[in-house]
Amino acid sequence: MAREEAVVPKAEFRSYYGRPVIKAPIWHEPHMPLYLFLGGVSGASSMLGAGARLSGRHRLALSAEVTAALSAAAGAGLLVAELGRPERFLNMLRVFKLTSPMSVGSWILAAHSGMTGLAAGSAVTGLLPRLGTAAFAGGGVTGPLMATYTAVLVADTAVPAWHEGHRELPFLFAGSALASAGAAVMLATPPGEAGPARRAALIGATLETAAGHLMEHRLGMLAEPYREGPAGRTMRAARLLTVTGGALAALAEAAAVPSPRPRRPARARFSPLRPAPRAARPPSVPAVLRGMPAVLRELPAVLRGMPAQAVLGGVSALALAAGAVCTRFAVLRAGRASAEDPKYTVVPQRERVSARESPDPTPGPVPR
Amino acid sequence: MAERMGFFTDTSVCIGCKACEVACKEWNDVPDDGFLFRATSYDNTGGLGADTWRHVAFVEQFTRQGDSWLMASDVCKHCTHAACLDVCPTGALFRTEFDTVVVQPDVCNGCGYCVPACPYGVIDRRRDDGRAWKCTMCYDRLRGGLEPACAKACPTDSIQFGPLEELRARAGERLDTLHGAGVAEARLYGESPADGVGGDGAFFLLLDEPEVYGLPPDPVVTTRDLPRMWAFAGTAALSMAAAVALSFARRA
Amino acid sequence: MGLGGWIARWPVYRQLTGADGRGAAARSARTDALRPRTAEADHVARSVCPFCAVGCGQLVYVKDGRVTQIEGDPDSPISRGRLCPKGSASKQLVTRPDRPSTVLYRRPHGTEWESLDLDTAMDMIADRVVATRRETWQQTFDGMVVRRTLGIASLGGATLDNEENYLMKKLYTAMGAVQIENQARI
Amino acid sequence: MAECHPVGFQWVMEAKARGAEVFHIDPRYTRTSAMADAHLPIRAGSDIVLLGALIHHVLAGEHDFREYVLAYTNAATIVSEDFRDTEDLDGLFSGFDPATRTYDPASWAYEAGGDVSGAMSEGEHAAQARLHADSARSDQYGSGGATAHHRARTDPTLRHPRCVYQVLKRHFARYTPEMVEELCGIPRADFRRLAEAVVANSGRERTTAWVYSVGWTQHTVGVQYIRAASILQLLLGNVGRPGGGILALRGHASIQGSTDIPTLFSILPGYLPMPDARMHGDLDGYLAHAAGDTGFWGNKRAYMVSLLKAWWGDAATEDNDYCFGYLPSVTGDHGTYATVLGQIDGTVKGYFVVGENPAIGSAGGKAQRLGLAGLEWLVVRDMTLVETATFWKDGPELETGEMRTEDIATEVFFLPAASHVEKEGTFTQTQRLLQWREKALDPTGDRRSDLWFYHHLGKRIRRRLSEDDVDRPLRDLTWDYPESGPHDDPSAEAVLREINGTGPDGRALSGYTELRPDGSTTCGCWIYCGVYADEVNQAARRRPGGEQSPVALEWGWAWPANRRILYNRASADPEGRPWSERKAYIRWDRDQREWTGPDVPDFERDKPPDYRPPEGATAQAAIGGADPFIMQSDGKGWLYVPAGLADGPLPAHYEPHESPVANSLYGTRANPARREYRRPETPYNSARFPYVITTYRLTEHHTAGGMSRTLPYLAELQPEMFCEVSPELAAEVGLVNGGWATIVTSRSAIEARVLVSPRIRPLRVQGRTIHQVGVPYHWGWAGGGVVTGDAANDLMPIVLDPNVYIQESKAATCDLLPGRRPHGRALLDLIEEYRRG
Repeated sequence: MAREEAVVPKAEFRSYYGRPVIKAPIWHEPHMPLYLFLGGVSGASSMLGAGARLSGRHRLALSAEVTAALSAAAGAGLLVAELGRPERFLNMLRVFKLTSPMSVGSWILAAHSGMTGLAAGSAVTGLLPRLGTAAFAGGGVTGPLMATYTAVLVADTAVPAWHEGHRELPFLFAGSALASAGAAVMLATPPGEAGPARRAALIGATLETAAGHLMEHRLGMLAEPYREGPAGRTMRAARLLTVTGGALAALAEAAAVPSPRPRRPARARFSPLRPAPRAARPPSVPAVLRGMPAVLRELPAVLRGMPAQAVLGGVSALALAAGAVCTRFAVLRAGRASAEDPKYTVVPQRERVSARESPDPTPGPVPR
Repeated sequence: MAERMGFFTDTSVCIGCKACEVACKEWNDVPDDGFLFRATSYDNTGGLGADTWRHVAFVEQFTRQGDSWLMASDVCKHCTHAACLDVCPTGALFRTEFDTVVVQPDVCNGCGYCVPACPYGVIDRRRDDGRAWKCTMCYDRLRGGLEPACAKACPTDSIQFGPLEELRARAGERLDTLHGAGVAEARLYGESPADGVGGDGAFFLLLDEPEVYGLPPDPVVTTRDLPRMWAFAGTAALSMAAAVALSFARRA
Repeated sequence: MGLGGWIARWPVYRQLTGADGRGAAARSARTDALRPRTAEADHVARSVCPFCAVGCGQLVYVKDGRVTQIEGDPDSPISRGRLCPKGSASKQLVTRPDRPSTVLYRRPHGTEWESLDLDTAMDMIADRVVATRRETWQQTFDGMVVRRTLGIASLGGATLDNEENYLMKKLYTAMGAVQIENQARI
Repeated sequence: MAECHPVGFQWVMEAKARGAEVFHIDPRYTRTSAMADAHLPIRAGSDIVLLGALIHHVLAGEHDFREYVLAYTNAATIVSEDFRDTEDLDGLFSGFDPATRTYDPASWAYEAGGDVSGAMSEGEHAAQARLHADSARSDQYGSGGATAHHRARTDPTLRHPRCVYQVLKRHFARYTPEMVEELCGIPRADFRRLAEAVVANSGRERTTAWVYSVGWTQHTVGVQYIRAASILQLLLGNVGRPGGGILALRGHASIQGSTDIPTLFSILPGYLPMPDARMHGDLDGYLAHAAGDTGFWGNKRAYMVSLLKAWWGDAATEDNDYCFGYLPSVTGDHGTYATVLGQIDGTVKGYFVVGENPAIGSAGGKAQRLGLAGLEWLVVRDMTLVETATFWKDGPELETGEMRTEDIATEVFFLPAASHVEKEGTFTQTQRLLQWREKALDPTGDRRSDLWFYHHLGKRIRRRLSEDDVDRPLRDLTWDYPESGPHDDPSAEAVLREINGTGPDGRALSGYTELRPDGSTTCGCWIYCGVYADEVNQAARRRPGGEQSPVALEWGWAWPANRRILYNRASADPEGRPWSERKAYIRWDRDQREWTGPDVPDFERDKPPDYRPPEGATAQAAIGGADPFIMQSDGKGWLYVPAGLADGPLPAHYEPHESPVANSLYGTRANPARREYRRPETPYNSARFPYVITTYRLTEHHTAGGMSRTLPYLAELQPEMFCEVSPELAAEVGLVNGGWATIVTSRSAIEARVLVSPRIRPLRVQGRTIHQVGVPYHWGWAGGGVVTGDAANDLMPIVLDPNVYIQESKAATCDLLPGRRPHGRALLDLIEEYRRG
């Protein structure tokens, strides 16, 4: 990172008493970043649920669906709480506007939370199975939209660090959503059945990290808000947690005994009253450790005797989830920082004007 | 739709009296914006916001080249391509028959999306009220055939109201006059339909670079890039689907 | 409004029937009904700004016994409808909720205000004028007839009407008070 | 002007758009400067040096408009050989008495011409002048009488060494560009640009206007500032012509009206003097001294008798001198500052404060509050609870321990006032235009108009009268105004009609020329006669500006006689032809044999240009057809004032009473005739105070803030008391932009936020740097304001111009300290330390 900073020229610009040109997002912490997080969790979870359902992993599907439904509901709650006039939340469905990611998102959220709710409800209670199935499928479709529209939501603003990050932010959010949903489902699912969740988490963590790096690399001066101040600290924490979580997920996955291919029941029916078949007993921690690099052999003795997957998976999941939460906080804070310093608004725009108006590289237009 | 109406704010004749700020508040019942001594020349309201819909900037420039005290009354630009309007999820913001952009306070639910969307930092959410507010170009007055309160009050006609095309012509003439008088630094801001917001319904004649007045030098409506954003998001969504599929793929 | 009406006003429905979601479809009923409140005034008084001496014309709009708007009078050849920030704040000057509306009285050595009936206050003031005038009456000064009191003085602002100044000067002079001054001296 | 009269400033912008060159001369770079072609920062209190240098420039280069000067001014008149100028006496004029610090103007007189029959003896002369000066009424003295008679000796060649033109030349010879640089801090090049512009824009084809406000009047030489401008404008032919003049921008809605119909101790309505027991006696004695016999003042008996008839109606008869004896008499200074000292001393018992806030708005705030605490009773009428009403509860002297609420014996009545929309009546604005306000609605609660208050107070007082002689003026007073409405409001139109006056038939008069000295007419204010002509409220006329000529004669009504430009006869040459077509205004129509033009001619409509007054003529008949200044006894514009001023016939630069600068021009430092009050409550600064302080207003506020600090929409725009200092001064004292400063004088110390700005430029004066501190005076400690702050007037001294008794608020000295001021006892200690130092 230090290397990249060096290539950013020191910004010289004029401003009005150093006041921001644009308004910083007014969205609050923790409401907004948690909503972004939960939306991601819910979206990706419903995809995992759909995948699990399609692949006959009922236990996994149950966890995923319940996670999706709960996080959608919690997210919607946070969204309503964030409104200046919460009693008017239904006005979100007053119009449908493709130009408004929030309008689109509201409709997605409405559909998504409805479907995940139905699906989870049906799954839990066993009622209305057909509707539940349809809702499952629907949730699988709305899920990815749910997880990525929020990137457009933030990018479709005048906030420099967001708007200019509009290429990578969807991937950052998608990765983060996968990682966190995988993590959540991992936590809610017996390790033996959580394989896809772990893998999803791993891929997500990788995507999140890669997208974040790419974005910062491309943004040039506008990467500063992601690197400096509270946003920078949060972003670094997010990285660390995600990388750690991803690594642990990889470990857990490495330690996993392939679960027997679940048999698809004649009629897909899923109920907690009839638990999914238990997976084969996983290997013990010492067994895993034997194949691990030396450093990991130093794991505390308390872990001995516990199922390695459970411990690794649990820690990994927590790290990934925390990482995803941090990512969203970091993004919000970076956006705010970039809005509050007029440099990030003025300098890129001034460069644009200069490039357009004259080949002369010095900033500032020639007065007419 | 009626003719497009607009503001032409000629800051070269602004005397910084702030009548526009007060007249606006009196007509629109805008609350006070706090009582803070900012020590920024004679500007103590800081900038446009939910409780300040006209704002007069004061810039003291005392250099060897000469002395000047720039004053400029800022206002919502009523963009041709208005980000606030584009992103509003409730339809609280709408485009009027005068081609102005107005918030309907009976609809706004205070989602706050318009706030960071505006490339000029105009619209803001009122803290205790929870809704977003900004200049309406006195929509109610316009519907009654009256001119907006600020333009009516302006003692030196720095704020001119009228059909946008007329104002653009007038502004061009004024610019020529000033250039002819040797005021080389005079320039129009926001008058060009070719700019990043498709031209402003409220445009300005400035005597220095826009950022000196707190205005963005090259504003672009964020939704101009929205199709691309959706495309990226779609790709990301597909990637997600692929990733999930991959996760469920049987291990080799 | 019935369900049908509700749906008909639902912007999404109107969008489906072709209206612009960023324009006509999004309008609320309140928006459709908007008019300038000056159009609803019961009457309009032609007035003059009370601040500086430029003498800008003001139009005062009154509805249901309340001032609803004060703005410049475009007919005025002096101001051409324009007002400065102070003139533009005239409505607040007149209508601000904390503007005092009752008589207050502080008795000698008192530590707090007390309320007092206007009529009583007027009588008390008249009593004091009469008593002080008698008490401090100067028929002569240094042997010259002066017929005056130096015990009562007055200081007036310069937002007093000519008619008010006239009654003041007339009454004070008749009672023999000479230390009658106003802002013009300051 | 852009600062304090923004809407009026639109016409400056219009003029600018048509090519007018605008200069702004002010210690600070203000919003006006921002629009001006040039800003000339000037040291506060040095304007006569600048104006004198302009006069010098005009005279030395013979740039004067000679035909105008010869025909319309007293340039050719020869001054008495007894006169000694400041040139001769090192800053004093002849006639100064150091014991009384007053002038005997006898030696300033014109050289006696053929007829001096009406002349006073010299002793009489001096005594009269002193008495006038002693009651802020020097103007009354000599505006008629022999010394300024229209038949004084003249030399039309202007070569006589004692003709006014030559006297001026000598007097202003030392007012050089170098002196401007030395005393005003204005570089010579800047001065030259101004001087050349003024000259180039004067003459037949062009005119220059000077616009001033209290920046010129609130000085110990304030009247002479205006005099200096008058001399310049008369020399350049810029008086009585469109685009010319010396325009006072008055600061309050009807401050012009409050001098026309004065609540002022020295005058009666229409600028008639208050009777002075020391010289007036009866009506004849009064009229003998009240004003000149020639010119329109020659009708003074008609004006005065009509006033007395308006006030005492049928009781006023020829036999009883029209009740002249009912009028109380003055015997000297009864001005507002003397009144306050009387309150402190216990002679003043009762005080009405009506829409005013002296505790904040008058100089020497502490003296004001001590005065209030010395009263028996106080009536405050206002729209807000001003500090003057609450001083006993929250005044700063409570915190310092100088007062205790329990000790203050003042009985206080606070009566809420109606606003301008809750009553009807007229304001007289800055160009003498009366505009009638319609009542929009009745006031609620106990709020009442001041008209209501005085009408009903008068009724109540009249019910409490005895039968003795003392009460006779009140018993006989005409006080029967019709009442109406829920509050029994008196009819303001009836009052206005009384002001206008009625004729023998009881009908409203059409103009002051109809007034009679025989008691057959009534008129409450002769200059307002005609405002109710034809029984129509002329002030209520509202023909839209767009539907009439720019002069807009049918919008409101201007005194006198609805004339919009005073002395507009001067817009034509002596023969009655416009000086130029470009500047044509009023002209003599030979065919119709009358004066005509877009305005009401300020001249008898049918008096031909070639009219020569017969011997012994009085009043207007004594004014020739080519003498435009019809209120003057000789019809001339006075470059030199042989009588009528308390501090000299010509303006001379004197330093402000408190100044860090010596007078480079004369050995006499400050105005020798200035009015001081040496009192412990308001001491004067020693030399310990190095900086110049000047007070002023901001666009966003109004006077002492009662009408603006109370309004959130205005208060937020300038929310805190601040001082403006240059970056250099800030560095010298250690002030930080946005921080706090304590401003100290020997009167008090106040704190203010600091606004560091290059708009306040340090000046090079007498070879050293002089710093100025700018202080707006809108704040006070309470006053129902949503914002509060220390009061600038607490710092200012009580020292007055000797002609009009206006205090010097525009230039004093102070010291500056970084940080906030001490409170309580420590504040007094700080001030005490400075006083000792």
